[in-house]
Amino acid sequence: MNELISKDIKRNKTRMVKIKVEFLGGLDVIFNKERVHNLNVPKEDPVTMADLLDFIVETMIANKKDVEVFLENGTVRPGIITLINDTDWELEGELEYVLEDGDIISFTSTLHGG
Amino acid sequence: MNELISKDIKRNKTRMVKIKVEFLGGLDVIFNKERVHNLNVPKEDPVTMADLLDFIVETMIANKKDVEVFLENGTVRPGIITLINDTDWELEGELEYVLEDGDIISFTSTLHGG
Amino acid sequence: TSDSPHPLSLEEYRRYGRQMIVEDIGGLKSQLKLKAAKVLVIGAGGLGCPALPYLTGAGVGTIGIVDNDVVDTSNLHRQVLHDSTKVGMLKCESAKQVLNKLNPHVEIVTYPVRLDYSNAFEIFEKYDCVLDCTDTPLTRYLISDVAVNVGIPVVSASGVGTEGQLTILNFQNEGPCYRCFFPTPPPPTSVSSCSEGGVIGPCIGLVGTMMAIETIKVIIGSYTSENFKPFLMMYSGFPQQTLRTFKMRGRQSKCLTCGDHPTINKEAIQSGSINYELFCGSRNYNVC
Amino acid sequence: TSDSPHPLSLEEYRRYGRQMIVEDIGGLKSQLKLKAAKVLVIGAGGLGCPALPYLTGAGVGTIGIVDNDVVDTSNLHRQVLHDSTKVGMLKCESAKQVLNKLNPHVEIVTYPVRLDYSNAFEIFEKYDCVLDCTDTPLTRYLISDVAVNVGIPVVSASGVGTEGQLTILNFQNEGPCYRCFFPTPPPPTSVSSCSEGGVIGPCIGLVGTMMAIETIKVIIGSYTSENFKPFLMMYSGFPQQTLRTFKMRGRQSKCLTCGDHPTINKEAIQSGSINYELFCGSRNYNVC
Ligand SMILES: [Zn+2]
Ligand SMILES: [Zn+2]
Repeated sequence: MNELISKDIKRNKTRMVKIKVEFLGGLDVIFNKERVHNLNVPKEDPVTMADLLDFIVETMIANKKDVEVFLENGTVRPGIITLINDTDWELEGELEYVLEDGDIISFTSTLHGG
Repeated sequence: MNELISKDIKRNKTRMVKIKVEFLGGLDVIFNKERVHNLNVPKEDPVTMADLLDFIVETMIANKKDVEVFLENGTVRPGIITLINDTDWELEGELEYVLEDGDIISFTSTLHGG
Repeated sequence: TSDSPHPLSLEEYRRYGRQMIVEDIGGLKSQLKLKAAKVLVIGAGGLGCPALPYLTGAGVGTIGIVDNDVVDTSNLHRQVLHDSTKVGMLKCESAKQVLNKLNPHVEIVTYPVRLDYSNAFEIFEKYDCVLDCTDTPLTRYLISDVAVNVGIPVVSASGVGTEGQLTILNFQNEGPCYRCFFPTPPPPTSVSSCSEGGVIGPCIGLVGTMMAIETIKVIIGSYTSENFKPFLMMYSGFPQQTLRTFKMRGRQSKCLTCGDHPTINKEAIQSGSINYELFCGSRNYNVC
Repeated sequence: TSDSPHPLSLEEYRRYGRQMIVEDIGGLKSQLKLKAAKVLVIGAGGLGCPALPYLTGAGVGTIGIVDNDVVDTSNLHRQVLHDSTKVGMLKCESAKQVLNKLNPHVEIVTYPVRLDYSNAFEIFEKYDCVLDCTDTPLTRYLISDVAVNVGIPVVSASGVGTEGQLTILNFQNEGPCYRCFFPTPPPPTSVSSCSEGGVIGPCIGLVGTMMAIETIKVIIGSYTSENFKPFLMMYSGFPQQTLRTFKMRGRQSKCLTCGDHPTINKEAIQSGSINYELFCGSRNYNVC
């Protein structure tokens, strides 16, 4: 588990949305091999999935070359399944979905072996 | 799913504790083959697991001959595993555990086939 | 034969009795559905090796096996239907030998070919249900596309390392297909981590066993148009064994294969105009 | 042999390579632990049939099989390691024939006996880990009692219908035993529903496959004294496949076998003074 709290958030006691993010199916390789991360995402306006993707890229991917493993054309790259509380994000509004405290967001690579 | 609301509870608007009870491993045979029951248990004092066992016997087991499949010597009969929120009730105080709203209580027969 | 007074032989009653009495199976009626079923298993590898004997044991009437690969020593830790004496033999023939002995009531048909756009329809059209036990995105798109066009469901699974995934595609020609989930294939480079990942035998084996269970449900009608909801199951073997079920999108109206205006139809596939090799970018996919 | 420069033959490297590169396995060190391990599988039925080939394929050095039963047609829908040509043959011998061909590097030892208080110690003392793949409470108590006294862990599972359970007992002589969970046996009548319940082949097969995975974890040290927490896993195959993990009680100080003042010790068991038949009330338990 990995607690990420942006410093100025702590200082200003700004509101945050507390969520859990999981990287499954091997995606954890670009996140220090940590599969589960508890996040406090800065909240000024409603925080959307689009904001979360920005936050992940800016604060959690150490090697910028790895960003293309996660994103393509401004959204989650093909072959990664995105789930909001165990439900396909396509059913929840995709990039426009507004995060709530306690949400579990999962990203999983599609597996191909057999 | 099976909603059980005692009539006088509804009338008096008495407090209730709302829980989910599951009968697994074949135990559902004595509960109309319903595995999952949403219960509203009348709450005057703290409601304990002991109270829940009484409530189940009084209101949910249609055939009184079946009580011995579920209870023995005033507690859950040997061979049935009792779980409070997916945890062995031995770790939670057994009969003295005080139920809270949202608790999931599971009873499962031990299986023996192989 | 289901109208005859003794639709099963005494030997068959003995053989299937212990499964027919399970309430979720549903007795003779379901056993006869299994007997009448024709199931195509594509790939006799890590997933196919457990799926095949359980389907054969359960009494599926006809089982086709598509695999042009031969048994190799490096397969045997996970492909336990084969054995060391079969190294070099076609996997589909090796499997057939074992399955014929397990249950002589089941007809096993082998296809020692590499599935491609030119042979897929001819094979699929003989079957009611297909199991995708293959290991490349290219084949997964092809199998799904052909199954949609033939009008049969796909029990599709995959696994790498200690993890696995399973879904049912094109259920009753209403459920989503592989392209509904993945309209765009992953970039070839993204699959590379898998090629070095290896696989633990019983982990991929567990997922193949799950496929047999889902296939039985499809055949006997446990899933219906009313109760079927698109899903993806995700199994993980380490550190603790877990199984999660994700609720997935339904059929996509824009889907090129199963949507409102499909362009990936039988003619387009068979003419070779759907270039799966080009579409998926590379043959480096063949990773597990 | 682990000190020698080439502790595995080239053939073994080829055979186990795809599993050794999985990060959760841990490479050569773990492969050598598997090779050195002696695992006893009690019961070559619905659970043993998938557990055995995956342990054999993974390269467990020595595998003992205890089973005095013979193959019957009614077993074959779920006991898919056997086949129709083996009907009437001892299950342990039938299994050995298949496993020897699967992986000649593994020594398979058969015990065509009914496990009881008089023979259990002699057999158990040769092994590091035991899999309880049996089908009666009586045997489950005996296996757990003997394993505690010999000081080895038990990977214990069971299944009926479409459901199954799995746990690890006496882990590192610190974890709970079967009697910690069940100090009192169930009344014989309560098991009756199971005897009519039957079983679906791949459902019990999935649980047996899970046993192989847990056994590999125990052998290679994935579980440690620090991270092991007593658990019971519960699998259900219908209507949806689900797997839940329950957190269980630890070792009970009052346990007659593993507690502070144990009375069920080697001498008591071997003298026959622990009457398992009487204790469990009836032989009607032999249900699946
Ligand atoms: Zn589609
Ligand atoms: Zn104990």
